[in-house]
Amino acid sequence: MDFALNDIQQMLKDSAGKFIHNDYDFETRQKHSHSELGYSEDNWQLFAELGWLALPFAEEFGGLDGNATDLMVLMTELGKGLIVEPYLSTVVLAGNAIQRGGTAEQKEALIGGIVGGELKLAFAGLEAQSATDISSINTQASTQASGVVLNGKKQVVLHAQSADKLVVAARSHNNNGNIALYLVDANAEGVAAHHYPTNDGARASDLTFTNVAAELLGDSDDAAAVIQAVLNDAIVAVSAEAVGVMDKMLAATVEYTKVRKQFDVPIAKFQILQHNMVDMFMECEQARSMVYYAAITIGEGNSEEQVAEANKASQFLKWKVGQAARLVGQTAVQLHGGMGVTDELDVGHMFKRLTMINTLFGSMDIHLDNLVKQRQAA
Amino acid sequence: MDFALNDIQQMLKDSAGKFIHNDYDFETRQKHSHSELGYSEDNWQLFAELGWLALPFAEEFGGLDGNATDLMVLMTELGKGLIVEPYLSTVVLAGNAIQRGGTAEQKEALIGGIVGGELKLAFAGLEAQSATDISSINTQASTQASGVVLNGKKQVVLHAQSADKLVVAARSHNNNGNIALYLVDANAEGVAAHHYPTNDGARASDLTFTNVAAELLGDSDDAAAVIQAVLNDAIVAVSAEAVGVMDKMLAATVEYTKVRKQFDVPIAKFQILQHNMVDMFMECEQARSMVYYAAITIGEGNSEEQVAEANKASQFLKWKVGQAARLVGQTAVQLHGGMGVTDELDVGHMFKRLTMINTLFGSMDIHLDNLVKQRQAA
Amino acid sequence: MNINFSEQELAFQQEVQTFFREELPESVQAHIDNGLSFSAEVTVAYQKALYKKGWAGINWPVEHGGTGWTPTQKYIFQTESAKAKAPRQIPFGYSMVAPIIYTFGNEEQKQRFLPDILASNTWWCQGYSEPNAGSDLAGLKTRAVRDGDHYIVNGTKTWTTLGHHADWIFCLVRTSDEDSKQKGISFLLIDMTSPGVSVKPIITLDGRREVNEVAFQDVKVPVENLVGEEGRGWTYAKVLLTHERTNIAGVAVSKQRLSALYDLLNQPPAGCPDLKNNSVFMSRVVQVEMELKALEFTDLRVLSSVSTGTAPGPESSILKIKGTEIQQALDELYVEIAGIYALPFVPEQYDEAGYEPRIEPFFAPNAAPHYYNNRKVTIYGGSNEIQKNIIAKQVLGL
Amino acid sequence: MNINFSEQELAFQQEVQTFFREELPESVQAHIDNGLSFSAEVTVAYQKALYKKGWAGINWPVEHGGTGWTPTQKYIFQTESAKAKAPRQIPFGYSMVAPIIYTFGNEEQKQRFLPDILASNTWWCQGYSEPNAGSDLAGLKTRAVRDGDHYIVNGTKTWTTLGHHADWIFCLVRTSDEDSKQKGISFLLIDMTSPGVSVKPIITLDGRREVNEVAFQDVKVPVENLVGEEGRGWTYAKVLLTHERTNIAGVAVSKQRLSALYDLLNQPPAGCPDLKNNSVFMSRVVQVEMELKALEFTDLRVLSSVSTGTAPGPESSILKIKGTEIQQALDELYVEIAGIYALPFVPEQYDEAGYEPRIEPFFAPNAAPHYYNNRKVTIYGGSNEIQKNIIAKQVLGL
Repeated sequence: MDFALNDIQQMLKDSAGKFIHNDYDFETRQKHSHSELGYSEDNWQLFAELGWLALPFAEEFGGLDGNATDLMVLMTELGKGLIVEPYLSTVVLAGNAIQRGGTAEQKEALIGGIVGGELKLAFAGLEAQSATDISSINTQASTQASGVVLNGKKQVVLHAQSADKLVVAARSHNNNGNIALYLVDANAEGVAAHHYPTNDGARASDLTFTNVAAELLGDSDDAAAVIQAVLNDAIVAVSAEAVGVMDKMLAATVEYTKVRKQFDVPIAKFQILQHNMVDMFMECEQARSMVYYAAITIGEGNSEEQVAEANKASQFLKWKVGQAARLVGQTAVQLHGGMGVTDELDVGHMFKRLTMINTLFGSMDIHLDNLVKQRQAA
Repeated sequence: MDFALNDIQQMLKDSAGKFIHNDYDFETRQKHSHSELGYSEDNWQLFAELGWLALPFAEEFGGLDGNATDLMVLMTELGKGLIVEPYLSTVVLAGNAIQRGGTAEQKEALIGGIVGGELKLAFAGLEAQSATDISSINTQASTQASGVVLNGKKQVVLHAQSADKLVVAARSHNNNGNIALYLVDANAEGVAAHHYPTNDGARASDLTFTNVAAELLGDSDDAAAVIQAVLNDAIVAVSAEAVGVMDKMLAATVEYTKVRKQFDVPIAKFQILQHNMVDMFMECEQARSMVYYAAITIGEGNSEEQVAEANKASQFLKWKVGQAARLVGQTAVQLHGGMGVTDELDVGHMFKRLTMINTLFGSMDIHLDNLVKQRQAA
Repeated sequence: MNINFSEQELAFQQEVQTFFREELPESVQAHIDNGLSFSAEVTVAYQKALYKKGWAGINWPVEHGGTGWTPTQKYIFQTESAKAKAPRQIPFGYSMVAPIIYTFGNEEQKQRFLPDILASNTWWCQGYSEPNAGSDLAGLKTRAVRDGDHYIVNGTKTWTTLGHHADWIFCLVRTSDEDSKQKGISFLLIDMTSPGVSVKPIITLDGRREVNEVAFQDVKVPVENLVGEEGRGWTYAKVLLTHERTNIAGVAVSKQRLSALYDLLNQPPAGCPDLKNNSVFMSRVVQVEMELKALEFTDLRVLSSVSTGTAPGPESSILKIKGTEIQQALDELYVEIAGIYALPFVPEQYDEAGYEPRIEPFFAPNAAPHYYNNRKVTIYGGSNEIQKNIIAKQVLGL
Repeated sequence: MNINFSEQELAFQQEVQTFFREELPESVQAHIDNGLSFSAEVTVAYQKALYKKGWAGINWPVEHGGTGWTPTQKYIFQTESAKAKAPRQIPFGYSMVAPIIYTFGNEEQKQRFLPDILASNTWWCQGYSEPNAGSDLAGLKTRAVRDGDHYIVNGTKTWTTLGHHADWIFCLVRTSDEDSKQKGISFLLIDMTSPGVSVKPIITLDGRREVNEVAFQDVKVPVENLVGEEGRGWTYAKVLLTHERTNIAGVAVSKQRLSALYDLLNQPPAGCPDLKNNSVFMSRVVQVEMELKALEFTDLRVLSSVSTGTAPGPESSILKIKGTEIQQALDELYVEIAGIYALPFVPEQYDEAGYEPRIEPFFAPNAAPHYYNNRKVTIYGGSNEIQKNIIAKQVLGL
């Protein structure tokens, strides 16, 4: 039993921590966020150089063979900078789906480009109504003379604007009702996109597919297990990110309350605010513990029991982080007073990001309700 | 729109307040609670003289024609004394059931005795597994040569030990599955009882009926509406009582924290405890408001819409009071420190009573779940 | 004890309903359903309609053109207004500066300012908060120095809601450093077009401009714009705070929002997650419903005691805290029901009628911005922590 | 990062399981299932079995007969102990006075007291709290005045858990009024059979006698019973508090109670309401399950840092607060699941084997008393409010 970081993890933590501290202050982040692209291409190339884009991929394709705990370490540090680069969509979601579900040829063709920073992807997995229900997919694949094509709509696809290719979940072209994954060129004919900024400073798009040429990802048209595994990884990633955001918010709040004076004393001297910050601290630590639990658990294996435990762990995690993030975010804003709701201070943007993380991959209420129903059916 | 007390209500409030203040201090209450009978027969006769036993009954049978708001006023005052007299079981439950469901002859025969303090009753309505589900009754009535008899078990029947007669809910002797109410002599042949004290200083009993002679209450064997109306009144009564208990607990906690010193200052000076007490105060007031809402609403009429609104109001009330009582009770104990968990201080006994009120007539979780299911079915 | 409306009150309710049906254009009523913000023009038009009907001065004394309504009438009006999805009266003129002018101002000031406020000819904003003051309002530093028949005002006010639309600002300014910090404060009315007044937007988390920073550089203000006596401004402002204020709990609006939430649950727009069958979510909704019902009766208890001439009891002190908690709980529910459609950030959709391409479901992209911005309600007007300090001291005697 | 047990740890787990299977009589294991309390006799017999196995001194150094276990071994032992439904080691001798004696006591004291504690030959209780001290422990007033080769002790201790079974009491007493109030405190061991010692029961809300008031009237205590130096008792007691304490979060026991709760939900005893289909209740259960899982990992993080030689991080400070909150949340769930069978008050049923007529379901009438009495866990050992003050100061630097 050992919770210490191994050498690679320590290196990831140090390099990411240094990057955020030196090159990613809040003003820089806002500048990238408001740019045409919505992030910094220079940073993306730096991510490639630092090996971050290689993290979850197999060594044979140029990856680092990293697991969920490695991802956790990196994401917590990146969270402290509120990064807007498309790491989640390209590496954790779409890239991961290729790693887990693609054929050897597909991996050979694509992963090198991801690792090298040349290829960016977006993952059009669940649809807006799906929440966490993988079976709720309406996009349909079918076979035409030209080959397989997709028809349907995907909403709020993260970073589709900068993606070269899309990984799309759709009902199989074999008309068996299976949910399969397909590769699509982002600028293929028949792809109509409505791009927009998101509340948390990133980009997303609504996509409409009209007879878009598509290639099946992998050999099987049953991708349910792959999608679930990708979602579990993504939940660990955004949760670890959320813990980084919360750490930063707590530190910012402690600092602010020590400096801000009311009635001639620093407001940090008021016992009620002290206990508020202790509550924030406790939630940060409990959330961090749950990230540890999930990150360790979802890498354990592929037996039915292990998969069930992994799914449970990601549900536990999403709930706990949602709940902690709500308390930490709301309290931090409250303790910053009016400044907390302005656009100019970083705290408000951390609050936005935490709130949006809760809406991704199923909100805390959705996961808790799923857990309740599972217990009731047991 | 007027929330002021009318003359009768003001009189009830004054007389009950005076009684509790002068004749029902905590030591006296404990003495009555630990006596053979479990309460004071002298007090019971005083209740009769003061007219409290006549409150909900029709004038033609010697009653005062009081409504739920009158009952509310009385119960809040009695709550401040943590009274152990069988008012709830005799007047609000069983007596009320006779008033609402009995024939003119039955009312004539029984209500005078209740009002005069000679007749005490217990209400064996729901069974342990019923929670709030009136249809979950297993006790069975049947017709034998001797007449109608009852067979079955009733658990935790409040104050059955001192009751002369029981009002019992059972499946109809007409074998139509209806839930009917029956009158039974408490000491009739075939009644086996296991009496015990309760956590909140009162008495209750498990009763087993073996071919016990019974008389149908009223003309109809469908008593569901009567039982529901009785339960709604009872919920208002115990909720109003709980508000009285909470008022007393808040006052006791404010007093205690002003006197109790730690680190050389009264603990009432610690901001965190001040805000705790403010939270107690707010919950008291919100609970009181909900009692007003329910008390006014359940007396409004018998149309389908009015009955539905009355049932909703009693569910809202039971939830709100349960939730307020938990916060107020737990906080009061916490702020009293070790003294709060001793048998010698009144605060612990108020906490016990509040906790037990939550278990009566369906806990807050049960009512909230019922409301959720109703909303989902709507 | 009686919750029912009297015959007269029922007739009044009818009259209010008729007013909203006849005087509030459908296009205005549709704003909320279509997720649009009320522009300043729409708001002013509504206020002028109220004025025409004689209902602009809800809390004003009859002698100044007020309605003279009973508390129950006010309650009825607020309820119907929320149901009709009407704009709100901007409070700074009607409810904040006017009562101070008609209570503490001189005759000339009353005649000069009140009619234009009532008729919605002038737009007012509030100059109390300062960048470093926060909840410690009395620590304000904006200074007014007497110079002949003028004051010269220097300093900065902040969180000035809708100040960019305002013709006038009412300010607390420091006119003396002697005595306690409260005693050196005066109440001054300042024309926003005066030279030296500048208004700088503060963008809030919803990406919009609602609040501003207002700076005064050597602004000349005629002494006749001083309300009451010099050095008594703090007292006037405090009296206003304890003044009767209807709808501080926001019950009527919260009821309307809860009702609309149930509509969304019962007929979820395409793209929203199915939360009606989510018992965890539904139990949160029902809990808000119950807290709101309790708060409604707390509010009614206060109204009732006011209408029977009794002073409001201690229950009135919880209205702001519980009311804002419920408003924020509703905000959270809306974010949740928007699902991933809470992510898009398109404030233009709510500020520009006909904005395309519009994101559907209409309400969803506004859910999070509204949630973010509405964190303010537990901060401003005396933060909820300050409110609890006040209850601890004044109600519980701690 | 690795959560799995090593080969040796797995072998140790086997050994612990075997121990409980072979050495813990079935009649003892059945106590919890049958709702019986553990009597003093049963507890002592269990402690003697641990002693025979060499496992009595879980945290003790090997030189004094301790196990020398790693933190992971301690974790395994606690987990298996909870699963086996074993009694708990009474902590006052093993975990509280013994560490002070072997750290600060002299050789004679070690030889005189430690073997009897380890072998469970003596029962100890704690004399820290006083009627008017509460969380302000250092304000204690029990006085020990030197008189030749004795101290004469006068004063009163309270909340003395299981003091009525105790042979010895370890006390903080005031030996001087000079200096700060902390510096005048000494650590004294007192034979409970000394003339002048009297023990008065305090009945708690569960109707039972667990705690006591212990009064000292001119009690003669030999000076050789002073541990360490006069005036340094407060320091010794504080060191103990920051000592490594296994299982302060109570995770193992809470896990066992949660598991038993799920059993009750899955197969509800006759007379219990059906709460498995109650989503509101179930969501509370699942939330406790999740908080407990997070706390287990917080606990493991602390154990892991201790076992790798790192000082426990700030996460250790939350163990007591979160652990007790979870314990109390479980208490509430048990009361709820008991339904109206939470009402009967029959403590005899839990203290006397074979008590009739017994109320079924067995657990129900103990649910509320346990809930009541267990409110103490957020009060004692430094109330949770005090714990938060400490975190604010020491961890957050506020």
